[in-house]
Amino acid sequence: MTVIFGFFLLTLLLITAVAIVQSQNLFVSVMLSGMFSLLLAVNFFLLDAADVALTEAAVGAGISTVLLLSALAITAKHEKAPSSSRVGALIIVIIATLVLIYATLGNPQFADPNAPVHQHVAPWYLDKTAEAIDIPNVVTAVLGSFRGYDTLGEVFVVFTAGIGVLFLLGTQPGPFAQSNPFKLTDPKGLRHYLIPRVVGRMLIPFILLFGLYVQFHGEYGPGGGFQAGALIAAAIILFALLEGENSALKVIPRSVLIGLIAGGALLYGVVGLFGIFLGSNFLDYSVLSSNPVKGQQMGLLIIEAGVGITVTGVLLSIFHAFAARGKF
Amino acid sequence: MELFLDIASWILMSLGGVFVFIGGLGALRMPDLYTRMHAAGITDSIAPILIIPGLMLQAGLTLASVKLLAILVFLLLTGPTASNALASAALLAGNRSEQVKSTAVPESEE
Amino acid sequence: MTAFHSHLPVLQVIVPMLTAPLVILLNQKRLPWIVATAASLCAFAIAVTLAMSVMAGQTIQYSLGAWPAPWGIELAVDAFSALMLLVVTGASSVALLAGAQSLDKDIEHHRQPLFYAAWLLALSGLAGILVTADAFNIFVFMEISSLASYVLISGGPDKRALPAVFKYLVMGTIGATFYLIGVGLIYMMTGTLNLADMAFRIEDVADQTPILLAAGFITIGLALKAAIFPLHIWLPNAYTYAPNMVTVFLAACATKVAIYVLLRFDFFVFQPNLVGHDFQFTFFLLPLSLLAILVGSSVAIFEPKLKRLMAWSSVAQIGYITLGASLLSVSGTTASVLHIFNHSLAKGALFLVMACLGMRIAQLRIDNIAGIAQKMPWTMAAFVLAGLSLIGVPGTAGFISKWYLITASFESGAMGIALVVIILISSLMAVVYIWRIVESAYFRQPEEDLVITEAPIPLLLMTWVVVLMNVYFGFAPGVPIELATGAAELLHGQTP
Amino acid sequence: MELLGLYYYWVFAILLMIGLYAVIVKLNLIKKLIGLSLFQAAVFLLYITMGKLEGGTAPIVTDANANGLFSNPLPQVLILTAIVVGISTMALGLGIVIRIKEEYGTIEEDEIQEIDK
Repeated sequence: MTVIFGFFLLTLLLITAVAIVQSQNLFVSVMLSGMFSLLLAVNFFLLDAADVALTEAAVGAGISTVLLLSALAITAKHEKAPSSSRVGALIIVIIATLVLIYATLGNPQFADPNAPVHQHVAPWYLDKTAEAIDIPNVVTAVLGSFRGYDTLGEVFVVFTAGIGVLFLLGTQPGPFAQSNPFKLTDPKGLRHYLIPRVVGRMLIPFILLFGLYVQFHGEYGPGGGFQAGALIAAAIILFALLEGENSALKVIPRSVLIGLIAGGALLYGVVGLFGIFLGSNFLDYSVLSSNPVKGQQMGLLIIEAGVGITVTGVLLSIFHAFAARGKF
Repeated sequence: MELFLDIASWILMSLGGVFVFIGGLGALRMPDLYTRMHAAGITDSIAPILIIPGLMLQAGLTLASVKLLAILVFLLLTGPTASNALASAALLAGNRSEQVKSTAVPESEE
Repeated sequence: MTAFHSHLPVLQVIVPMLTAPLVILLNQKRLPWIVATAASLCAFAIAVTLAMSVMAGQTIQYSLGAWPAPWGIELAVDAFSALMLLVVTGASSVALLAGAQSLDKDIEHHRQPLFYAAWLLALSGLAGILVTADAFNIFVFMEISSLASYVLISGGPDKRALPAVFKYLVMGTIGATFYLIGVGLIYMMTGTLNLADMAFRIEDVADQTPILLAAGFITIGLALKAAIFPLHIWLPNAYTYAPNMVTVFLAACATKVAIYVLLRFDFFVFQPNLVGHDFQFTFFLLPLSLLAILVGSSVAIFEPKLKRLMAWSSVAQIGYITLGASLLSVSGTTASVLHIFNHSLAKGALFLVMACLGMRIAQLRIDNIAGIAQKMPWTMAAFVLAGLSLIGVPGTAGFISKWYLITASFESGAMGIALVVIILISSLMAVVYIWRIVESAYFRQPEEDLVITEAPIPLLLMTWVVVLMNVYFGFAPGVPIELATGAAELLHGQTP
Repeated sequence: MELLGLYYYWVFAILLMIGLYAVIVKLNLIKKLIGLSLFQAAVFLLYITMGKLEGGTAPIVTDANANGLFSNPLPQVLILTAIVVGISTMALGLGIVIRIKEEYGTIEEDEIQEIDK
């Protein structure tokens, strides 16, 4: 049953990918790539990667679709028809695909318990999590503690993207805002569209609640700071679409957003520095409390909060920066 | 009792599947945007009403059932809203149906 | 070793990194620059301390989160990374110290906090790549440094910076993703991400095809990032249209860090373990390096725009670096590592001169600087000295690495003579393109009366500091040679 | 099951090349970015596929399944990071595209080159 399901989903994935590349209408491409992400998320779920599936759904189908659509609203709706045929590139790509497929024949068998992947470091993580951190979700343990330095880097990648977009676009309306027929956010919001507005407002608190659940339940089930940040940002973006961007900025002004971006990243870093001050290594949370296991759990909780805060701030800033470019 | 629940849930889920199929067929074969949305609406509304209770019968009285119920409520709220938003957006963008050319189009909802 | 001392490898990365969020909160006029410069100087001091410890014979290791190595992430500083850290932090500090006025000119005041934050992130990303001993961690920090450098380049005053940076973004992302695929394939076959552990476990892998594939992916990916010919096409425009100071910083170190990762993977992980890996060097890297040297130099000869000319010359110089590595000998690799250091000095100085000129002239073209030596004598004198170092005239740093390269070529047998001839020809080409600028600046009459003055003092001062370093390391090359030899022996698996 | 495993790797290869094709051939800058995200998605699939274990479940160890088999958590952690890197690159890329549109009035690569001549 799983086999049939797997084949079916993978084939759908391929068909969607071809359709995304083929379509000349950029809106269609963007909507299809949202679908692609959802299909990919289902595939990840079949492969036992619940956390990754949640993230891919929140990021691929949610955030990246919103970002692409807001960019389309400012730039162009259609792709220009290709001027020349690209048979050469196609042939090269097909040959490269065949070479890749040939080379993957040497890969270890799928899901084989004796594959090297399952032998060396992975079992250690599974054992050590129960012993040293004592939380059910091993992914969170590896992400936050065993490889917490990577995650610190990840937070700073998001941070860089945030300040990059702010640096590029600032907060001013761009020159194309005037003539632009597609308004991303009406200054007055959707005040005159009764049904979406009522239902949307009803949903916002629940999305926020779910975001907080994902944030603080990350140690027990799939979830964590990044997914939660994406969800909370989605709720506020929804508010901005319904009530107008200015109302959203009244709730969380730009200065606060900058503070969120910097504060979350600093929070993570400072927790790491505490490891040094308390006589151990950077990012060692064990020393945060007299009981090392409690210390680890405390550290994870705080750094996940830091991740969530930064991600919320960055995603909202990017949204506002894009929206301000197309305003009026 | 066990058997009865199983049969009931399978009937519900199969019926739901049939509606999903009909909805998909309609979305492909109908002539214009509004009729297609009408067909797609079937997969949004009647299909989850059938499929999710079917799944709940399988899950029994557990936390999973509560979650399924929450999903059902969520789908029933958002599906029609999305259809409404889509239709009014299409209307405002000037997409008129072939059949309803004569119908007066509201100036704007503002 | 004191307790504080042992934390230096991680402080090297997190000092600039954690200063970045602080910088975006500052909006007084000069404060972002002051804080960023202080953080960069602090990083430079740490790099010097680390280099001194390494030269005293220590290998410095650090386990993050106190988790032991193959499970947690490990940092390791050896001779190679210590040398590169000096280059990266030094370039950043010099550019920041010199660049306050130049950056004020290019970047509006309200955008400066964001700009300096991005600068610090680029610095910490590059430093992070250099200190880490974990393959995936390299990817994360590579992305931090790349994203930050896209931001820096996009600050350029010319609108053409935007398409240039977009091309860089697309090619850089493809490169990083290729690298990620390679790491994934190796992880699949060995089950580890730690570089040393990887090198140790690859030997036991039964089927080598995925590893070969991984070697291909990693090499192509990093070659894209390092702008190794023919994957260099993003480089000339990105360097040309970036703000002048950003070019100083990135030209001195960004591509070199990618070369560092490439050398580390090729020599440390693949070379001892993969059958037939030598072919990759002899049949791909060597001819490509020669082509890079010749094509880069020839394009530079005919290029009218000054910064673009310098960028093409960088393509050629990257060719020298890979040429040394492709000789597959300790002396070749020493020459290669040494040239990374010396070329950073020479090219850093040249781009600093470009920044000096950029303060006074809007369009940096060869025709526009006619007769400028009368008005900006110090600037042009610095240019001449730095140019001599780039060409490789005895008494400058450039000579030392060319000398090592030629010696290494002679060692490699009959083919060596041909290599030496090509090196000499390309040095002559360098003479030509440096001469074109000198000729225009010194011997041509200005078209109209130039009402310009010498460049601002801090900028000129730092330019001369770097120029004098070129001369100093030409006469007293002890430290870089020691570190470079140490690095080469390390890469070839010989314990020094 | 074995065939399915091979199929996963094939889909990885094909997706990778579809993405690369879009990046190389398409002139529209937004389309290039979409291609880039397909390209990265292929890598996500590669990592997650290799972490799957026969009969395993998601690596969440509760009392109920304490002695069960779990899929490898490490590739999942790596891909979580990679997804975040992907969206960050996409956001920055879109920011640049918007600026290009404002400066050049187009987001087609050939037209931009024409203007720059």
